[in-house]
Amino acid sequence: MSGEKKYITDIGPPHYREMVHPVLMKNYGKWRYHEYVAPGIIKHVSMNGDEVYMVRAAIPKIVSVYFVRELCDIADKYSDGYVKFTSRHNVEFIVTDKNKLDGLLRELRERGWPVGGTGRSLKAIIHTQGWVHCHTAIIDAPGLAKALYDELYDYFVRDDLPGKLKIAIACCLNMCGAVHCSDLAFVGMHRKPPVVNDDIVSRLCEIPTLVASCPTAAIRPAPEKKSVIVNEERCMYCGNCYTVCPGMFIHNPKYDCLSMWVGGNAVAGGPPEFSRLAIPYLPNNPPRWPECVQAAKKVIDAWIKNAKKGERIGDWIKRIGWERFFTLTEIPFTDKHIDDFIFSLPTFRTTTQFKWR
Amino acid sequence: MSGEKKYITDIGPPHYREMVHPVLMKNYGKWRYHEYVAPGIIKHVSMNGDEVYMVRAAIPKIVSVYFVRELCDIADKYSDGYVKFTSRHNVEFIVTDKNKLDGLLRELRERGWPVGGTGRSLKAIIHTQGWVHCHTAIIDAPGLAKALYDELYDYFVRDDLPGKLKIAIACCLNMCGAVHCSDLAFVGMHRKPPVVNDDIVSRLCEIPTLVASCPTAAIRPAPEKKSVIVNEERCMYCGNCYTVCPGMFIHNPKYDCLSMWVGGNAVAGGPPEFSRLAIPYLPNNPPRWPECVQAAKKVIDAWIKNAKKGERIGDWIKRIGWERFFTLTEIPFTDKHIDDFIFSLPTFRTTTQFKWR
Amino acid sequence: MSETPLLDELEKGRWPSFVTEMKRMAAVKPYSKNILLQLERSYVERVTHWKHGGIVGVRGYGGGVIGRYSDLPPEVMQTPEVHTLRVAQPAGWFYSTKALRKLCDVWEKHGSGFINLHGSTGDIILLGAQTASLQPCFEDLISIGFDLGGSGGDVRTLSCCGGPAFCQWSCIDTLDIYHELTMELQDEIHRPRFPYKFKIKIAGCPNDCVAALARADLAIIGTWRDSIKIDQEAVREYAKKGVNIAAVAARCPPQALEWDGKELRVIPEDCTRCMKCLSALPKAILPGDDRGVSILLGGKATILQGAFLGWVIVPFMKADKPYRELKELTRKILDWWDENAKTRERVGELVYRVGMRNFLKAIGQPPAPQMVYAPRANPYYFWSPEELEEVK
Amino acid sequence: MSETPLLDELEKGRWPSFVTEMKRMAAVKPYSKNILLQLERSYVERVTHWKHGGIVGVRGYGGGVIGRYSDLPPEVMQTPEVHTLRVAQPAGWFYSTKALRKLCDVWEKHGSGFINLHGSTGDIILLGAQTASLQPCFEDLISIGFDLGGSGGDVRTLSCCGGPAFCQWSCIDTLDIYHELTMELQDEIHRPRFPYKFKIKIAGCPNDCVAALARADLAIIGTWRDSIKIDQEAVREYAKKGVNIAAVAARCPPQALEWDGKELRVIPEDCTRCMKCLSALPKAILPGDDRGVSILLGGKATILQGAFLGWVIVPFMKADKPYRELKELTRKILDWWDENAKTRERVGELVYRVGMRNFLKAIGQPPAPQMVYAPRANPYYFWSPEELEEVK
Ligand code: SRM
Ligand code: SRM
Ligand code: SRM
Ligand code: SRM
Ligand code: SF4
Ligand code: SF4
Ligand code: SF4
Ligand code: SF4
Ligand code: SF4
Ligand code: SF4
Ligand code: SF4
Ligand code: SF4
Repeated sequence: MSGEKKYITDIGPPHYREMVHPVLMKNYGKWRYHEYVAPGIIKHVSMNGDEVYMVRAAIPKIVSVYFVRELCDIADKYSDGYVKFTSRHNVEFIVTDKNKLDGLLRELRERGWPVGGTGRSLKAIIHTQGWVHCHTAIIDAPGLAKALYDELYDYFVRDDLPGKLKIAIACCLNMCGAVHCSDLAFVGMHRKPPVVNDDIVSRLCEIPTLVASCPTAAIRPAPEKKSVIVNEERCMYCGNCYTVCPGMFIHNPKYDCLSMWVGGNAVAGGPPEFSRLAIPYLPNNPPRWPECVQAAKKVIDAWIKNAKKGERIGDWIKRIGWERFFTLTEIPFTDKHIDDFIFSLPTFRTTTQFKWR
Repeated sequence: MSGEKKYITDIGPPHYREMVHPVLMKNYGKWRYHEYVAPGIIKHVSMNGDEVYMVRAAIPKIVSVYFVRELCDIADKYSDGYVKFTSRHNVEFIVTDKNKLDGLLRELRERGWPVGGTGRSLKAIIHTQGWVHCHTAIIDAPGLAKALYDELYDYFVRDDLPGKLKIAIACCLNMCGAVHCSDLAFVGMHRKPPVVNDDIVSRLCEIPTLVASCPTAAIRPAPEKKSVIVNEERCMYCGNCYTVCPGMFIHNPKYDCLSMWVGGNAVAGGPPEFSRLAIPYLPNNPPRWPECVQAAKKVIDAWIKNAKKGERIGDWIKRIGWERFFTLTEIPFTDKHIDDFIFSLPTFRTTTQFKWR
Repeated sequence: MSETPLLDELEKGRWPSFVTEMKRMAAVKPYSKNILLQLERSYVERVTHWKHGGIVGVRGYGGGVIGRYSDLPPEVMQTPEVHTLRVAQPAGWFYSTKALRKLCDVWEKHGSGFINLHGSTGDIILLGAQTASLQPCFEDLISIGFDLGGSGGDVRTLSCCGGPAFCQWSCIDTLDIYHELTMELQDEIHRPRFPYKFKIKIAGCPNDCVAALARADLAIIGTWRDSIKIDQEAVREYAKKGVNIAAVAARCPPQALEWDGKELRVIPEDCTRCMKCLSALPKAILPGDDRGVSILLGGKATILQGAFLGWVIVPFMKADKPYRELKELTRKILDWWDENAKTRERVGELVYRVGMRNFLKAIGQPPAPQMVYAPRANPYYFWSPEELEEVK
Repeated sequence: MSETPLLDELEKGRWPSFVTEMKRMAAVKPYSKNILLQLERSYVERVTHWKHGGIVGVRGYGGGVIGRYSDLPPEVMQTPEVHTLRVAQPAGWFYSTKALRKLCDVWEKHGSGFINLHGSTGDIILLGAQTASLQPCFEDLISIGFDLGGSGGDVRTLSCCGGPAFCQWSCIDTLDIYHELTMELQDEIHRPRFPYKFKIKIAGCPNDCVAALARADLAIIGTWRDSIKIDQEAVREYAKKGVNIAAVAARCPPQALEWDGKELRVIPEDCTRCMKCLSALPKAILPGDDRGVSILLGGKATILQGAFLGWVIVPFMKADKPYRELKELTRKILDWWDENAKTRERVGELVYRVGMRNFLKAIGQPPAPQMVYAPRANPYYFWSPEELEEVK
């Protein structure tokens, strides 16, 4: 044994046994049923009669350590020093003593933490880091999320929407998160091909990988300059080449924009559905992206007004048809809505059976 | 004007005005409704009260001029010298005098022409020319059609099946006819890559066209011999290269076979459906292909037994699921059933919601 | 002993046999008998004995004849030339027996006497003629009022349902459109100059009794834009006779029908013209009055990318005589395809390759949600330089 | 005047603001303030000011840290190194406040104090550390019981739903599977050697509360093979309270439920485990007893071929401790993908490219109709030389 401290790695995450509330551990795998008590509050009853209240509150996804300590203070007071975060990044307080519920709710209200997001409500928005941290970010997802939340606040703290409303935002086409399977989503988009910086490309990038990175084969090697050439007609601005190589500079604030997507979900009592293009262009307008917020509001309002109980946006559209969706929301249908990528064919309407509007 | 006879071309087909029965012409565009009188007999009633009976009879698709003259004799006697053929190649006699119906039916019965094919019945089989005339034919479609008809005869002359039953046969993967959208279909298949005859290829074939003809890019030019090389691992025996170039000899009686397809239709009150692979291999067994006939019978019997009224085979399968289809018909499910071509992805089951059997 | 023991097996059974038909001709024509015997040989060897055709045809045409030769040695097959003539059928396959008889006479004179009645595309296929007979046979056909159809890289013989001749649902004059378009395209049908085949089929209503949407590059299908017409008296009549009207309403896919026991009401803008209620209550329900066509593009069989079903490229177009709009559209599509397709690329495959946006721009049609089941799920769309300035 | 007038706008409104959180840290840490000011600048110029990261990390690991540098000149951004550490969360995101507080202390000491709680993959993202802080921060994390997650071409941090900790529907022990698989794959998570990322998510039942099928290369989803369990007494109880049981039965997609006013009967072999009736009547219906998992492969976002949803590769597998079968399958898939994929090719894309038949053979799973919505529609399938001899 030397005096050197052993370098420890690969310990993995803390074991859940230490992290799960003891009452949940006690009834582990023995739950009997749950009940929606009020927006944000779900009661879980176990086979041996234990009752637990999970109280769900929203947090701004990007927080400070001070915030986390506050959260711990609350948990120490009301949920025995244990919390759970959800897969959509809400926090849940695990209340075993019914009498503590009121105090908890009061405290959360005072601090301005919205309680809700259960049942048929707006769920926490899945979003990414945007200008706060990412080099490919076209928009600032946290900022747009905040603007949307302010507008849609009531839908989080109520649970009487036609169905769940799951929103996601990605700041670039990599689509970190759940954009491709959300009821409503925004994605930051480029609209101009990358500008090739031959110097950077030749110094820092592997040409074959770079060429292969382009989904439309728009990139050709240019061996004479150890760089590449972009066939601008084939480029659809996905930015994948930029992810692979910093020499393919693609940011262009003058033309960059957002797009809005609707109707996806990952499970809704039937096969999952992709989110599909609703609006190909919306201006990138910080700090509060009013055009995007209004576009979302318009679709959500149409859904609330026209959907049947239990229908998520995609279910509603499936029932009324996309023809009707575009009519009701007054969104113009353009050539951009018609797929022209690999799997376009199965999206083409191979029947005369459709609605006129 | 010279004494030369003028060479006349491009006159097009005879004008329909000369060909359509005068009573149909009189009521042209003024029909009010139709009624199924009996299998093979549909009554059409016009707005001004005229009534016409269309009597449908099957013919062997390949006939002699004598047969056509017989047909004309019948038409002269019972339908005023006019007939119609249907889009599935049946003949229809247009009877304007109700009293002639019995005579017509008797005569057809005596000659052995099946009357039926209307309503929820077996329809005429759409088939191709096979060994009677085609150079790419792997099987003889007319022969298999005859064998199937003999077995399924009753379903043509009755109209109490769950739904219409449309069968098609193609003697090669070109799939002339309606194989890709039929309730049940057979296709002749190769199972070995083509054998390249360099001499023929170099003399008769255009290499770039030949290379481009291969859907899986299995064909490479071999400039040294002005011919091509086949990557046998990539070849899936479609025979398209042989269609383009006789030097790509692909017939191989030892391995050639048939496949059976189910569930397609071109319109059935919903979007049309492709026929889908049921059995990847059935022996090419002339003159009566008993294995194919039995395979068809088994699926048809399962359908008749299990389908609800109004359900064509595809509707039935859609309701019960393909899992159940393979269980009920006892057809083994193999890796060949799983698509691996361009549009495979949308056929993959992206949900845990399926039946166990 | 029979010379055709295997084929003889196909004379057994209840269904009329094509073998019997072939034997009838074989009995009188040695040429036809040769074909029969070759067929028997294929049955024995389980392989075709035809090989690729050379270029044969009739003067002035490039299409309409399929050249075909036997691959058997001459001592076995004395008459190796067995070509077929594709003869364009009259609209809707209606015939006078007079015309049919003439056809038989011409064909008995010049060919095998076998007829494939009809081919899957629609032609009358005169099956089996020697090279020398083609031209005289053609001239005799012309003289009795028949002409050849298409083959090779041309517009193929069109086809259409019987439509207004017997069917109450026909929203357009299928026979007339067939005839007019066929006459308009005579040159394109007879003289192949296109990258590949191009098929046009016309159906009178959404039932699509020629399966146009699955088998035609251009499917022209009758439809209406207003409401189905319901004869309430006739509905009640059906109800009285025991027809379950509520069940008919329940089976309406978009749930556009309501039956209150007295009246069957439709929500016209929800109806997708599936024809189910019309089929169930033919005496009571008819198509609407504002009629025209939906046009679908791209239907075809397997080669190369798998079968395609046609898809909507024009949700609605009026289709009244002289069909100017229809003809113009057809020509625009043919021209664009001709200019842009690779060899043996069907128009549907071309559109799949270059995208609907380019196609729609070329033919001057506006994009519409009716063209797709759903909008795209990937973010990979294009902006033209002009658009960038417009949209900001 | 405020230095961040645009960001200030995002402190307005009812929802708690991340800007406020950032300001809290900026007020005490100049490093954090620099990040805030750069963000304001992005808001003004509408463009990101981060550039590609160089290779930074902690000793012995290749993943877990995302290197990030500002593209602003040093006079504007004095602290251009703003890396993130991805810290693997405990199973199901359950925490004791004790653990959380320790985490805060470590992070306050070494980094910006900003936390992305949590990242979309599941990690605790410690957002903003300078290169020199990475190693000490990591060692402190280890000392309080936390470890890094994945990044780069490795197995990414797994995630799972809370499952048996609170949910009556969990058919498997999601937390334990998460933990065991994570421990099994420590090397693969921490030392990137694969062609691209590989994500695993575990859900306790078909509701899939981690959206595994859409976002995981390997989705492990609890299910059962026998019948749902119906407590008839509880059903009648619901009925008495006015719940429309007939409507619940009517909404069963495969029509597997029948309600006669007294009993709710299920046709077990028709049930597709859609969870609708369980959701509607949570007190009355529970999953069956023969439990295990369905496994789906290939879920991922857009790059390159568009987003993929995972599809069934194993309809059912038992998933009891010690999860040997599950672990073996995972390794087989990883190995096969590693050997066959191109750079930056996700496993789903690889299977799409080479075909399910090759994949299934490699991992030793039999084909099943559960893997597809429908069999192939094209006739383009392959025969191996061995099969040709077998099948004849
Ligand atoms: C806490 C959480 C799991 C976790 O361990 O983190 C969870 C917990 C529950 N889910 Fe979930 N789901 C959670 C994310 C999800 C997700 C993933 C997501 O949203 O990104 C999905 C699938 C994605 C999707 O819907 O597109 C999901 C699909 C469901 C479903 C099926 C929903 C549907 O529309 O068909 C149910 C069943 C139901 O709601 O009746 C369900 C039901 C439930 C129940 C009722 C289960 C139970 O008995 O406890 C839990 C409370 C539901 C509620 O919030 O109203 N949970 N649930 C997640 C909470 C996220 C949040 O903060 O909002
Ligand atoms: C005569 C013919 C058109 C022609 O001009 O040649 C025709 C005529 C009629 N069709 Fe058809 N259809 C004809 C081929 C087709 C085809 C094409 C095919 O089979 O290749 C189709 C679409 C392909 C498919 O079904 O996959 C077709 C799809 C329909 C439908 C929709 C059927 C469905 O299953 O949804 C109807 C409506 C109905 O039957 O209620 C229909 C209904 C009718 C009606 C009732 C229309 C009427 O009022 O007269 C006609 C008699 C039907 C019957 O046979 O029971 N017809 N019908 C064709 C007869 C072919 C034959 O000999 O069997
Ligand atoms: C005669 C006929 C079969 C029949 O007995 O009914 C036929 C026969 C041939 N077809 Fe066909 N096709 C016939 C209707 C069809 C149809 C059905 C239709 O038109 O509605 C199709 C499917 C629809 C379509 O066009 O896709 C069809 C799809 C093909 C294809 C595949 C085309 C594709 O893009 O996938 C080929 C291959 C080719 O063109 O090289 C083909 C090629 C051929 C050739 C010319 C073989 C060749 O490669 O040279 C066959 C000549 C046979 C012979 O020597 O007698 N035939 N062929 C049909 C034409 C008769 C007529 O004019 O009425
Ligand atoms: C931090 C996070 C966003 C967030 O705020 O939640 C994130 C951030 C990044 N993602 Fe992601 N991804 C994050 C979850 C996801 C998810 C969601 C998931 O895992 O469930 C997806 C969709 C699912 C999937 O994996 O396909 C996702 C799909 C991508 C892709 C596209 C991958 C594809 O195959 O389509 C890329 C591009 C790439 O890898 O080059 C990407 C790349 C990136 C990079 C590394 C950008 C890059 O090219 O270097 C981002 C680093 C941002 C930064 O500097 O802070 N990220 N990324 C998430 C990870 C946090 C965590 O570990 O918990
Ligand atoms: S979506 Fe794009 S910009 Fe946003 S975090 Fe992911 S990779 Fe970065
Ligand atoms: S942005 Fe995308 S499409 Fe354009 S060149 Fe780069 S990788 Fe290709
Ligand atoms: S299916 Fe094939 S073999 Fe049969 S007629 Fe058509 S091209 Fe010839
Ligand atoms: S048979 Fe088909 S797959 Fe095989 S080489 Fe010829 S064209 Fe290619
Ligand atoms: S397509 Fe319509 S109009 Fe034509 S025959 Fe069929 S049902 Fe009648
Ligand atoms: S035609 Fe079809 S969609 Fe229209 S009302 Fe009748 S049943 Fe409904
Ligand atoms: S996935 Fe199923 S088991 Fe897990 S939390 Fe959701 S409902 Fe419960
Ligand atoms: S779980 Fe779904 S499929 Fe099964 S019985 Fe309940 S509602 Fe029907």
